[in-house]
Amino acid sequence: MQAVVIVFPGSNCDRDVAVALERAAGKPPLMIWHRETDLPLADLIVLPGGFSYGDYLRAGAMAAQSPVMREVRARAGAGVPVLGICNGFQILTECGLLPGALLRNSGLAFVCRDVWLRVETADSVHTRAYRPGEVVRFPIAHHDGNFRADPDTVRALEDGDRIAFRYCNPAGEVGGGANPNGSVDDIAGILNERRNVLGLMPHPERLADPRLGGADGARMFAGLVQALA
Amino acid sequence: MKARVEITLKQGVLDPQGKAIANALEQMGFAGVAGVRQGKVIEIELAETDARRAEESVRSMCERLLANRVIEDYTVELGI
Amino acid sequence: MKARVEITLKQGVLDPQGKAIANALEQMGFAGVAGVRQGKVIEIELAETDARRAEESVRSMCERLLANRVIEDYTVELGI
Amino acid sequence: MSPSAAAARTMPEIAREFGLSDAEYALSLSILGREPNITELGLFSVMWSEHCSYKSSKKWLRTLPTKAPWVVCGPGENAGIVDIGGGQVAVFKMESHNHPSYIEPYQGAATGVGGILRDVFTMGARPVANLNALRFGSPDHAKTRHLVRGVVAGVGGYGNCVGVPTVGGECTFHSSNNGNNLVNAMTVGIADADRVFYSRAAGPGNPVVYVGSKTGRDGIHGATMASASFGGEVEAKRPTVQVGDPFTEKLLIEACLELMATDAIVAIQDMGAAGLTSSSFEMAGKGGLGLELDLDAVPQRETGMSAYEIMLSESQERMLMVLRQGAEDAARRIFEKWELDFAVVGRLTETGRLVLRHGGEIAADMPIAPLAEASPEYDRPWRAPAAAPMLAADAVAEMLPPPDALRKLLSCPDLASKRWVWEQYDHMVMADTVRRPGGDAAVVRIHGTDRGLAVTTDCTPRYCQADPRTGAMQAVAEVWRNLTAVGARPLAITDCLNFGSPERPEVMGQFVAGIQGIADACAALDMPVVSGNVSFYNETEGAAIQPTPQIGGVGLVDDLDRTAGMAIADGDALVLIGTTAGHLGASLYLREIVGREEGAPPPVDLAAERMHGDFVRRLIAGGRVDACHDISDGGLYVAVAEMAIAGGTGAALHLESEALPLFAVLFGEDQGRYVLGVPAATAADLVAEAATAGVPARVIGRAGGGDLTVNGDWPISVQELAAVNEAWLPAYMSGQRPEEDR
Ligand SMILES: Nc1ncnc2c1ncn2[C@@H]1O[C@H](COP(=O)(O)OP(=O)(O)O)[C@@H](O)[C@H]1O
Ligand SMILES: [Mg+2]
Repeated sequence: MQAVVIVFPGSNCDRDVAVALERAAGKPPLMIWHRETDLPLADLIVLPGGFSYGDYLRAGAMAAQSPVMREVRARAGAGVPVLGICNGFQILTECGLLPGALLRNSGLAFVCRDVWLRVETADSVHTRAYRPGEVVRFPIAHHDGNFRADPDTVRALEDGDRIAFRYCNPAGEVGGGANPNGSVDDIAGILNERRNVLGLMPHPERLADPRLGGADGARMFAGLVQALA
Repeated sequence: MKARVEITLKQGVLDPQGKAIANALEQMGFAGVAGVRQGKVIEIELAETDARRAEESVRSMCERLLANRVIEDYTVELGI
Repeated sequence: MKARVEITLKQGVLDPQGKAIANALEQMGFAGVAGVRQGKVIEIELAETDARRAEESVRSMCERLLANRVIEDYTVELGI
Repeated sequence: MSPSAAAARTMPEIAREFGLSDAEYALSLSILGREPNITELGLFSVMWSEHCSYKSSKKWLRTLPTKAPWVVCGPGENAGIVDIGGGQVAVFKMESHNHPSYIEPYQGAATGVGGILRDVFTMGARPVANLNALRFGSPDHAKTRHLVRGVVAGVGGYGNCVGVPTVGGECTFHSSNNGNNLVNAMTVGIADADRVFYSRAAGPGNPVVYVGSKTGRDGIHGATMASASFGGEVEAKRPTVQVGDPFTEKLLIEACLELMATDAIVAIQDMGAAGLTSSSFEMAGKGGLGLELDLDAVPQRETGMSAYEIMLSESQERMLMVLRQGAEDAARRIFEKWELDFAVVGRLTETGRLVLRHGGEIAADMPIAPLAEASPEYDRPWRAPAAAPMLAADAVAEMLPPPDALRKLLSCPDLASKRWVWEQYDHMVMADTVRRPGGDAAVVRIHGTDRGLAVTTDCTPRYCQADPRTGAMQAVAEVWRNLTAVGARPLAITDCLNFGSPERPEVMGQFVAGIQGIADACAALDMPVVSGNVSFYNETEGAAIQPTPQIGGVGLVDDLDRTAGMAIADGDALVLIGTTAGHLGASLYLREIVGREEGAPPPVDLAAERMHGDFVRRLIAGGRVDACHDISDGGLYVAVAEMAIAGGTGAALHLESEALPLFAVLFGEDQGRYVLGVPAATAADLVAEAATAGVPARVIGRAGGGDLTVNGDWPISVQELAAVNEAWLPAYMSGQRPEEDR
């Protein structure tokens, strides 16, 4: 599998996700600067976490206007899998590849900690390595992870089985304080209609190595590699 | 020419910052605060001197970058 | 009664957001953007109906919470 | 002040306003051989400010031990450097941003983090960890909550955005900080040993290059502000506050590291306090060269800036470099790719003089060496502090049943969990954080290896207040112990010496004693000082802070499979290492439970400290320890409670046979101690081995069950311990409006 990681000014999890991808795929992804106007052939496009453009104006807003994003949109439209993590998710909503928007956390503060997630669907190349209903642990680290969409959009996400992850407690129950940022419907990650674009606030790459205290995230990358090899 | 863009959250979109400010004001003893909404003002200094062309350009900036039309509305005002 | 507070960075204070927005606009092909400054607008819905008392109260909100007087200036406007 | 406003007064008057003494002004006349102009006077005043010149502390700083076989570069550069094997070095330093953080907590703290990051990546190191030691006023004080919220958000706002994990620090509260909070930030970076960069300029004719953000009128005279105590009118000093731009800093890190991979750079120096002035003086001074700067070429954010303003601006996120001739274009391309300003602003000369051109005129022309090197050095009068008398355990009343005292201590501001703080910090970015905040030291993996760096900061100001020498010694010892407790080999420290006004002999006496304590401990523990910072004038209207010689330490973990955390496991035997004497003087128990702040701090036996620690480290390296925690604030009972909370399991302590009052055993703060959790079957052998090694050790209990008990009594559930420990800070912070984040 050949992955590319898009690097924006201010991206800071580009190396982290590259390490996780290399562990899973046995070969490093290509790192592509945001000014590029054409992308090399790729089986997977990753928009990494970080603070592109400092999160100034709105998180992800300026990165969404980067030259490279035209090509990312085209590839996504052609069915190439895209994974947006944290700031990558914000960029995906800002450029319209995913619906909704990510607002300031309801607690207003930046939050960095492990959260529990319930896998809501295994029906995507990103989540195929998990069982639906399974509870996994990923870290979050964000200031603007409060997912908002109008009720029709949320219904469409639900009806289309496009909610990939929900915040939950260790027992897999949603609600009751498990939601770290106020996201509507406890949504942590969503798919596009075609199911090839996933955006999520939690960082699978940060718990993809037993040395760091867990490897639930590694399965996302392993699943992608298996599907796209 | 100067342009002033004001960006506000659409009616119905929950405003976490506005809500927090309202709570804080209440806690500080300000009575009768019925609601708070927070938005942005962006002032842009333009080389353009023609008001119509300036407005057009600023509207395009808003549509493409400054406002997120999923959740935000904007107004443009041209100044001196 | 409605109050509108506008908060801007003081003259001379670095505005990293404005700077980044200006760069982004330029890269998107908007020519002639000489400078951008970003500020906040806060709209407050008040129970108070007396304009003078409302203004006094909002000014006090600004001084105590809304504006960071070390680096920001503010203006208050009372509306309908 | 603007030059025109200054024109109405005489030069000596202006000199005084700039903070120069009459003697210093006279010296400036003799150095120049004429009266300085206003720009030159400004340069003298910042270069000779306490902050830049260390004029009150130099004499004493020289006495610190700074050498060891693994020390690559000691104090004097932007940061210290130690060898960490594998062809790599660790680069680190700590710095204060106390005054700005009191005036504007968010931006003050943020720019503090930005400044210390620059000190580290200037040397060619990629920053891999940030730490922050925070000392606030009493929680009841009207400003405290606002300061805590702003400072923590500012530290996080900057570090999170640049993508360097903030993995540790301290956060305590005391009324002596009501008017002067302390914000000390530390950065640790890693570089290849053959890719380290220094600030010494070389090669006359080489271009001097400015990179980063544009220069504005912000922060003018920040260095002199940091060298003055607060009077009544803090407000008047406000315009010097600067706004941090972490996004630009992130670009600057990447651009500098990219350029550093080539051979373009001869010397590099960040623009910190006193901006362009101190960076140009330092680079040229170290190289024994001259420097000509064309100030019109300096990228400027505002129009009409005077030479004085350009030279003294403390705008953030800027660097000055000397490049090899001909390397300009390649360098420019890198900085343009990263969307940063790049300008050739001058050349090195052989004249030994700094010449500034501005608007077609010579704005300043002065010799460099007398300023940069022969700046004033004072031998300030000092009075040895009176040591607080020892307080016998029987002079302390047992105020509460021990389990109630434990609850109270675990929830007191200083011991309460600081999760509310570190969860606002991205402590995992870079995906190498092996041990997260909450333990004795954090451990970050050396990227791409199975080795790690352990990092921590420590100081116990109440000990330093009671006895500055012992207190400073204790701070070093506790750093060493915290590094040891995770299994690391302590390498070196950085310090940030926060004191009141050096012009008062009793404060100067605290400083001198503190230096002696640090020096003794460093020598005995083989852990030299490689970098540091002095922050004087932390006082308001004559009321000084408790002396706070903050210590930051770095240790090496040779094998990440062989480290320890504090989480005990069901069935572990608990082994106490070290001697318990029930010392309650200057203890947290005395302050929080009895309401007294008195007595001598616990004595520090450096030889015992070293023996105990070396023994513990061997055990951890041998894979024989499940959990380890040193005993510090609050004593043994608190330490075991913290281990129980971390492990989610109870523990039964058996302390029947004590000759001392039980509460003194539980709450005494004797130094040089650790609690280990070890497999029960190995405990007896381990204790015997310790005896052979001359290390006091005994089994004091067993982990297991849901409760913490003492001698079969006083059960407290682990859940309750955790809840009590976690509750205070979030509750305190929610007691008032959420300060708007900016
Ligand atoms: N300001 C802070 N930033 C990050 N971590 C902090 C901060 N304050 C405290 N901590 C963390 O909380 C834990 C407990 O701190 P402390 O009681 O000072 O530890 P110790 O006494 O063992 O040195 C440590 O892991 C420390 O790194
Ligand atoms: Mg400790």
